[in-house]
Formats: sequence, C-alpha cells, structure tokens
Amino acid sequence: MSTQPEFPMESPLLSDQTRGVRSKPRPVASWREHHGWSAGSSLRRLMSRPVGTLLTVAVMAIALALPLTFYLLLGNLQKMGDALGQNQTISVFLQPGQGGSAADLMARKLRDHSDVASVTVKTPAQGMDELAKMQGFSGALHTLDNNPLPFVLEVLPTPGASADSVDRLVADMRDMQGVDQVQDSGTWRQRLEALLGVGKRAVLVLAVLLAVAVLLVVGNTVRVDIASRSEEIGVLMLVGASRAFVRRPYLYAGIWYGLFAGVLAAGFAVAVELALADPVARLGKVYAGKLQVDVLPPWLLAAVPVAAAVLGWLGARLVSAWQLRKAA
Amino acid sequence: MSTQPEFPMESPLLSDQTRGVRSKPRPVASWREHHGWSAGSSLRRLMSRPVGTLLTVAVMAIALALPLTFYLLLGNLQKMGDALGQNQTISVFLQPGQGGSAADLMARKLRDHSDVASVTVKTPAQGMDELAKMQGFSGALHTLDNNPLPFVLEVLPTPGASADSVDRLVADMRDMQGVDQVQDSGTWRQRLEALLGVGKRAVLVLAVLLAVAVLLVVGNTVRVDIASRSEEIGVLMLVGASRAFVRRPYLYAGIWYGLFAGVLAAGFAVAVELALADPVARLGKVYAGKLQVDVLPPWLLAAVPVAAAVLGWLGARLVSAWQLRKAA
Amino acid sequence: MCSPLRPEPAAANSHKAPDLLASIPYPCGIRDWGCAVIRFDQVSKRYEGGHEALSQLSFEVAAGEMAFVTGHSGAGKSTLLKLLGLIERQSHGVITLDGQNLSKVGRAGIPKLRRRLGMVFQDHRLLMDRTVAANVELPLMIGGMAPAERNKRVRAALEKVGLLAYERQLPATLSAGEQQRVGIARAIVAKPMLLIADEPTGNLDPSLAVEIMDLFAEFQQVGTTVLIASHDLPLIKKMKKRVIVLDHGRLVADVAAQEVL
Amino acid sequence: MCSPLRPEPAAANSHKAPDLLASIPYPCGIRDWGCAVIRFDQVSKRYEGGHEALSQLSFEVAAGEMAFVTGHSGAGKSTLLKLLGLIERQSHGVITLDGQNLSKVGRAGIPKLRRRLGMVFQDHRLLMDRTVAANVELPLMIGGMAPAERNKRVRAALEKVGLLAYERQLPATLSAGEQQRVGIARAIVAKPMLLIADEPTGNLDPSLAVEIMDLFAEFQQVGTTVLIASHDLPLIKKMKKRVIVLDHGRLVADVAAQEVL
Ligand SMILES: Nc1ncnc2c1ncn2[C@@H]1O[C@H](COP(=O)(O)OP(=O)(O)OP(=O)(O)O)[C@@H](O)[C@H]1O
Ligand SMILES: Nc1ncnc2c1ncn2[C@@H]1O[C@H](COP(=O)(O)OP(=O)(O)OP(=O)(O)O)[C@@H](O)[C@H]1O
Ligand SMILES: [Mg+2]
Ligand SMILES: [Mg+2]
Repeated sequence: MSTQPEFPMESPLLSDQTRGVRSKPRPVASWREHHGWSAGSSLRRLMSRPVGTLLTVAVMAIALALPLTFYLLLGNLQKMGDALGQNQTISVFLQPGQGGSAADLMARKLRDHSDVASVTVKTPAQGMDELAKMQGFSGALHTLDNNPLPFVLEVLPTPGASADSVDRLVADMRDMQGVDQVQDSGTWRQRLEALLGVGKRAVLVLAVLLAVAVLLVVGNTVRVDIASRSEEIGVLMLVGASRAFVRRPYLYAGIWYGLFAGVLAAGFAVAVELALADPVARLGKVYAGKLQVDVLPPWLLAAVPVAAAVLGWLGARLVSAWQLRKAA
Repeated sequence: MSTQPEFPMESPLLSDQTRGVRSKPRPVASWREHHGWSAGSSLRRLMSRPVGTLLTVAVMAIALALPLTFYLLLGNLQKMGDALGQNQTISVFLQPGQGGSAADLMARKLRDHSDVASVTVKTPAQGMDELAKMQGFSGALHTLDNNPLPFVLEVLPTPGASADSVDRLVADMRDMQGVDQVQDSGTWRQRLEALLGVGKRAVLVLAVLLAVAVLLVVGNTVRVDIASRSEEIGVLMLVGASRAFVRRPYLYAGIWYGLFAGVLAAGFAVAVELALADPVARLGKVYAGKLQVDVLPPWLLAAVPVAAAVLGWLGARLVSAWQLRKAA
Repeated sequence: MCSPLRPEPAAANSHKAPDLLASIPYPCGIRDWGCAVIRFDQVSKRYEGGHEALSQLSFEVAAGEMAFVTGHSGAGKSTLLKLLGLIERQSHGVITLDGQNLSKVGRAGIPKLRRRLGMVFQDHRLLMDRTVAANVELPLMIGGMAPAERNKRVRAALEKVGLLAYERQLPATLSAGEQQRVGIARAIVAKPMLLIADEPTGNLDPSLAVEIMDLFAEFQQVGTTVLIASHDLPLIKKMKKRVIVLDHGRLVADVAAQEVL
Repeated sequence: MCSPLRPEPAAANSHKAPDLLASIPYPCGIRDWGCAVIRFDQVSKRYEGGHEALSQLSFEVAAGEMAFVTGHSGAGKSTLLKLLGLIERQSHGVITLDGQNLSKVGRAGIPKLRRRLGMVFQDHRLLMDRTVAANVELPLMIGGMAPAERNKRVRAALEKVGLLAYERQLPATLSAGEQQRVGIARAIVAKPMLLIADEPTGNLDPSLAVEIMDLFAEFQQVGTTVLIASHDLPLIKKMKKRVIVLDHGRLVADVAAQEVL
C-alpha cells in the first residue's frame, strides 16, 4: 500500500489528473456537437415511429394548408370580382342641347380623372342604333325622322377602383355642367361588393380559427411528446443535464414537425390549385379569356415550410418551458 | 399440523372454498360495473390534466367547426344566389303584328309552365314609358305619335329553377308562334352559376381535407394517449386483463373527447353565425329585406356532439386495436 | 389428471411432495396431489439478439410444491418465469402448465391463463397513478368480483404484507421495499393456483424477507404451487425448500427440500 | 476547507477516517483530508402525505470515506440519499455538501451540483431507448467531453462492471442485475467526487455483489467519498466500513469501520 493506488479506470484515463467530466473545457465544440446530436436523434426518433409522425404531420399540414387554400380562393374571387367590375361602364347623358364639340370637351376632361380608364362618345345616331338592337325591334325606330336622343359619354372606371371612389366619380359627373343624368349600373357593383364583404368576413373568421389551430396542434403535439418522455427527462436531469440540454431535442422535433408539415401543406395547396384550375377556366370562358387562374407565388410556397418550422420551434419552446417547470 | 391449515387470507374470505377470483360468476354485473368505472375514470383522467385536455379538445373542435362553418357559408351563398336569381326576368318580344288579346293568351299559356312564377304583359305604351325613363331622356319619346314598340311579356322563372331549366324555358318560348325575340339577361345567371361552381368545388376540396383532419386528430390523440400509457397497458395485460378490458377506458376517453369537442364546435359555429349576421344583413338591405340569414338548424347543432362522440369512439377503436396488437 | 409422460416425481427428480400436503384435500379438484403442475421438456429460449438465455431445460414442479430458482445474474431465472407467464415464448421444447401445452395457448387464451397465476415482478410493475389498494384490486376487478368482496380481500392481502396503513397512497410515495410488497399483495390477492415470484425480496431487509417467504410458505400449505426466483442464498437455505440452480441457462443442480443444508 | 462548525470526526462521532487514506494526496485539492464532505445537521424530512421519513438526523461523512446506510424497509435510506442529490428537499435542518449549504442551491445550481455526483438509483433509471453504452455516456455528454475520450471512458466503466459485451444492446434486453450494473457504470464513469448508491446490489448474486462493493472501495482508495444504502447485512459486515443505521427515520447507530464485527 506504499504505492499510490490507481484511479479505477483504465490507463489511458489516468493521465488526466482532474476529477469529473470537465477535464478540458470545450464549451463551443460540445455545444455544436449536442446540437447536431439533438437534430439527428430527434429526426431518427420521429422516423422510428413513422405512422405516428405521419399522423401528426398530416394534422399540422392540413391546418397549414387551409389558410393557404383560403388565400388562393380569396385571390381568385377578387380577380373574378375585378373581372366582373371591368365590364361596368357609367353612362353620362348630356342635356339635349349639348352638341358633339361639348361632348368631346367633356370626354377629354373626364379622361384626366384618376378613376377613369376610358371615355367613349356616343352620338345620337349610334345611340338609336344600339337602342334598336338592344330592345329587339330592329329597324322600327329607324323610321323616326327626328332623332330625340342626346349625346352619351360611356365612362369606364379604372379596373381597380373601389366602389367608394366610383360613387364619388358618379357624383362629380352629376355636378358637371351640361350633364342631364348619370346612369351607373351600380346594383351590380353593390351586389358584388356585398358578396365579397361576406366572403372577406368569413375568411377572416376562419383565418383566426386556423391560426389558433396551427398553434394548438404544434403545441399539443410537443406537449404530448414531452409528457410521454417525462421519465427520460427525469433521468437526464438526475444525471446533471441543464434545462436547455434537456429541451434541445424537443425543439428540434418541433422544427422537424413544422418543416415536414410545411412541405406537405405546400403540396396540398398546389393540389387545391390544380383542383380549382378547371372551374376557374370555365369561368374564364364566360369572360372570353380575360380571367387567369390566380396561383400561389413560388416564394410563398417556399416560405410556408420555413414559417412552419419557426412555428414548430416556437410551440415546442413555449410548451417545453411550461412542462419542464414541473420536472424536478 | 393435524388441523387443516387456513387459507392465508382473513377469516371472512375463508368461507369461499373455490380458488381464484371467479368465485360467483357475475359477468353482466361486472361488465356494467367496469363500463361505469371506465367512463368515470377516463373522465377523471382527462380532468386531471385540464390544459392538455383543453388543447386536444380545442384542436378537435376547430376541425369539427370548420365543416359546420362551410355548411353555413355555402347555405348563405346559395340563398344569395337564389335572391340574385329572383330578379332575373325574361323579356319575350312579340311580333309587331300581335295584338293585346294574343299577348294575354300567350301569357295564360306560359303561366301553366312549371318553371314560370309569373307573367306580366307590357303594352307598347308602357314599354315606351319605361324606355323613356330608363334611357334618361324623359319626355323626349312621348313626342312620337306612332308607337313602334311591340307587346312584351315579362316572364319571371320560379325562384328555385336551375340554369338548365331556365335555358329550356327560353328555348321553348323562342319556338312559340308570334314570338319575335326572347331576351334573357343570361350572362348574369351564367356568371353566378360559374361563381357558385367554383365555390362548391372549393368547399368540396376543403370538406374532404377537413374530414381527414377530424379523423387524424381523434386518431392521433388516442394513439398518443395509448402510447404514453403503454406501461399501464402492459401491467394490465400481465395481470390477466383481456384486450376489451384494457381498451375500454380509451374508448370512453375517445367518446369524451368527441363529446366535448362537439359541444365546443357547435359553440364556435354559433359564434360564426353571429359574426356573419352583420354583413349578411347589409347584403339583405340591397334586396330590400328579401334576404334572411341562413342559420344552422338546432337539430344539426345537437347532432354535432353526438356525431363527434361516435367519431371519437371510432378513432379510439381503430387506433387501440392497432396499438394493442403490438402489446404482449 | 397427471400428464401421461410424467415420471413419478420422487423417482425422476430428487424431490418429493411433502407428506403434510398429501393429507389436505386440494380445493381446486382438477389435479391430483403430487402431479406435475409445471413441466419443462428440453426447453430452450434464444432471444432475438442471439443470446441463448435458457438451453435444454427439463424439470417438473409438482402441485402444491414450493421451489426456488437460483443462479448468477443473467443465468436465466427471470426468463424461466416469463415463459410460464407467457410473457416470452420458448424457442424450443414443450412447457406444460396444469396439463395445458403453453405453445397451444393462443392470444385469446393468454388472459385466461394469467388470471389463474399470481406473478411478482422483479421491477414491481405497479400502476403509478392508482392507489396501493387499487393496484392490489386489479386482478379481482379483471376477474369481475363484486366490490364488497374485493375490498375485503384487498385489505386482507395488504394486511399480510404489512401495508394496510398505506392503502390510500400512490405507489410513488412508497419506498422500494414497500412497492415490492404491494406487488406481492397483488399476486396473492386472487388466491392463484400458481404463484410465480421474481426476486420478491430484492429490496427487503433480511427479517422482512423471511416474513414474506413465510407468507409464500403459508400459501403452499393450502395447496398453491410456488416458484420463486432469488439470488439470496442465505434466505434460500433458511427456507429448506427445493432449489433449482441455473448457470448460463443450464440446469446445473436440482436439490430436493430434504437435501438443503 | 473544513466547515468551521465541524467537530473533529473522531471526537463527535464514533468513527475516524482510516489512516491509510491520510497518506494519499487527494487529487481534487479543494478539500482537506478527513474534512466533512457531507454534513447533516438536525435534518428532518416530512413528505407531503405527512409521513416523517427522517427526523433530526445529524452526522458527517469525511472526504474519502466510505460508509453504508442501513435500516429496515421504509427506514429512510433512499430519502437520505435523495436529499444529497437534491431530488428531495429537507423540511428542517441544514445539509452541507462539500462546504455548500444545499438549501442555498437554486434551480440553476442543481445540474451543476449533480454533475459532481455519481448516483446509483434503486430503480436503475436507465433510458430504455438508448443502448447501454449511450446510457453510460450520458453524464460525459452532458459534461461536454470530447467523443473520443468519452468512448474510452465508457468502455472502461462497462468493463469494470463486466458488461462490455452488452455495449450495443438496449437495457430492456438485459436481466435486472445487468441493468443495475449499467446504472453503476453510469455513476462512476464521470469519476465523481461523491458516489451515492441506493441498494446497488439488490439484484445481484452474492459473489457479484462483493465484486461491485470492491469496485466502490477502489474508488474510495483514490479519494472518492462513497455512501451506499443497503439492507444486505452480511455484505456490509464483510466490507468492514462505517455503518450508519436508521430506524423509522432516526439514526440509531453509527458504527466506525474498525468496530464492524
Ligand atoms: N429481451 C431480451 N433480449 C435479449 N436478451 C435478453 C432479453 N432478456 C434477457 N436477455 C438476456 O438473457 C439472459 C438471462 O436473462 P434473465 O433476465 O433471465 O436473467 P436473470 O437470471 O433473471 O438475472 P438477474 O438475476 O440479473 O435478474 C441475460 O444475459 C440477458 O442479457
Ligand atoms: N414521495 C413520498 N411521499 C410520501 N411518503 C414517502 C415518499 N417517499 C417515501 N415516502 C415514505 O418515507 C418512508 C421512507 O422511504 P425511503 O424510500 O427513504 O425508505 P427506504 O429506507 O429507502 O426503504 P427501502 O429499503 O424499502 O427502499 C417510507 O415509509 C415511505 O413510505
Ligand atoms: Mg431476473
Ligand atoms: Mg429505498
């Protein structure tokens, strides 16, 4: 017993004289290492129970796909609305006394208005022709020798103009000198606006519900994940792991869930796009090719997985903070 | 040792001479008892972790509320479409030679048509008045001494008539003797039909997604529930529990989840109804009170929790059957 | 009915059912005294990893007999008991339990068979979210016993292991030895025809261990067959019961009760 | 530095640090030989249920000392060790560990403290979804050791408990005794300054138990303080180390190593 006893580990370890594990502090390297390990092991863990992972990812993907789908639908509705709105001309009837030069002057003035896209001058003769055609008794009115119709300006508002600005335009024109009457086929626009109003309100309600749903699904999944591994967490903390260390694999799991769900959701959205292509194309025919399907921009499709991963991380972070507080 | 040794349980148990637990077979009573116990204990278990239960129920409720909301939206859209459709009259221009009696005869004939709601006869004088008012040059046409306008029948199709049947009606009227021309302001209806076509297609796509989502959420929740209790299940099976016995509390948990989620979803749907009431009312004003909000019928609101409970039970049944197959 | 293949217990193996038992009418009535309840015939168990935990094991345990299984750590004691509870299946050979070939027991038959056994597990296997009483009550509940009788039996069993005072507590609030005794109470509460205990005294102090062993012996007195895996040699010697010794999965000694020193 | 309150070990208690140890330079260098590493001062622990598991416990364990804690099932052995690992907190009294008042250790300090301890748990506490080697590696990974050195140490520790062959297996495929030894390997792999073992030989056969105890003694030889809870009296007697005896939470005897018969 005169010789100093060896430390009861094999010889290669005897060279290190300090006790414990922190023989050579290497915080950055070990931090990087554990991040890599956490990412890898959490991924392997998800892969090791493919059915469960797929179920969870699918639920999250659907929650993510729905807002995308609504975005798509609303975009297309808006386009349709615009397309419908584009056909709406406002007829400005000049007073019977006003001649062609007055009409041209007025037309030029109106063309400068920011909400006006184009102005067409209709002579009394053109008006009579049109009236005859429109009312279905061709030729009958041509027998009239004295054309009683006034000059009419057909004003087309700019395509994007809102109902309000068009209303203001109509009021402006009513106040112009030499104008007898302004006829705005406004019910059309009014009806459409009302319809879109309902649609927008509904989409808003649904979007709120869905945002809540995404958060709930991510949070719930991670919560359950952590709850089912409470034993593992307990063991890790018993052998000296810090909270950050314990949490790391769960945060990565959240990121993975989000990433996969995001990719799947983007895929769903593209599928919906394709499903919508056919009816929208048929609708397009009504407008003789004026309507193009509104598709999701590629940047958005790419952003979805990233945003979902961030959301997954966030959900995992929140829930894990709350649950680890209960652990010893 | 000449006396027979007592069974090593206390005296009240010695009276029963048989071994094991099935001393007096009472299958029905014990079955009922275990059902009651399962229902109660699974409910207590859910209540003991309120946050987790609430999260799960909320996710399920949202998945259930969405189809309800779509049902509501589609119903209201359809109503709006009908309302818009109701304003669509078809103008039948008779040949110039046809007099008032011929017009009345034709009107009477048309009123018998199943797709026709009402027919109004417009005399040439009325036509001229209207034309004058409509075109904005009041009085000007009255100076004409020879009225060139024909008799016109204003035909209003029955409110619920489809675009197809109205098309057929128009074709029928075109073929009638003495009819010069039939003018159907059909683009209106065509546009609306196209719009509703897109909407219906979209709702179908979403409804499928949501049905999948409901099943996934229920299944996933129960799966995770069972996975996190795999140890408990193992213990129960080790002491002789049958699969049906082990499964029972999970089935009840599924029922409870479904029931709560269903009640919450019905609440959500009512909230959406209220949120929609305002814009629909505004839309209603456009039609001068013709439009009423389409609300969810009470039987549907009552059916949702029941259906959800059944769905929860089904999800639990499927997943538990699959998961217990893996247990020893 | 004895299995026809069975040699006379006293002849083939070096043990005999104690005379005392012969005088007691066995309540079950389906087996003869001294007849083999457990019969291993060239049983081997190779785990998936390739490790042969048991190899060519042959022995019999008579009805109403109490026997110890001992051996070093990893010798195969737990594996042997797990085969009897159908927790694992043997790779080769035939195991007969109460005249029933265990290889023939299908999935539906397992719960029925387990309800006739009382098992004490090396890792306790308690339900951590139910009280001690609820844990002990489990086999009775599964068996469909009436609540009043259940309650009586549970209290009797808990009293036997000295834990009646802990009735309403959760297992997590008990010491390891107390948890182990809850497991023992659960195993005996249904008065099984066969008691299988895996290291039932591993967490108990010597005097308590003797008490528990005496409890098992009491059960043997009324005809229950008892098989206990243990590495506690002093305790085993003290009990003076048959000892089956395993070494790396092989039966290396089978010492009859009378021959235990 | 000794805590100033500390009485001379040989004076206050009936034990003395073995002479042998005095000649060995302690590698850590932050404490004097024979100085109290563990100091319990009137410590009581009352669990939420109202049960008083420990009452007014006072004793010291010197640096480099090896001591057993024994007592009946439910005496409070595990509770005592849990207080040292900050798994439970005492209700009254002061516990000092290596000069640090444990009541003053906050949530952030717990992991740091635990990294300096090696704990063997009565219920093993292994991660069932990681291999044996990964389980043993845990403390090193948490400590941030480089992979190559980690691997060396893990193999050395597994070799010490005779489980190097099981390196790649999952704990579920090991026998209870093998699992227990994995837990021991995990406790020693980081060369802790204090080893706390709760019933480390409860699932081991007598000869293996002696081997494991000898391993703990080897650690003591290089200056590690070792505290072992055990109910295995023959084994404790054989080891000839200090024995602290609990009875219903009270210290009823504290036998110095030399006085163990
Ligand atoms: N599921 C399994 N898969 C692979 N090998 C296993 C499995 N279970 C046990 N083994 C191995 O079989 C051998 C016997 O294990 P068993 O549990 O029967 O030992 P034991 O005698 O009960 O030991 P102990 O006294 O330590 O409990 C051990 O070497 C063990 O590693
Ligand atoms: N979490 C807890 N809540 C309430 N009481 C507890 C708790 N943990 C332990 N006890 C009680 O405290 C007493 C001491 O428990 P402890 O685990 O320290 O005993 P032990 O000496 O380790 O026994 P064993 O040898 O059986 O492991 C026991 O009576 C136990 O019932
Ligand atoms: Mg074993
Ligand atoms: Mg203990």
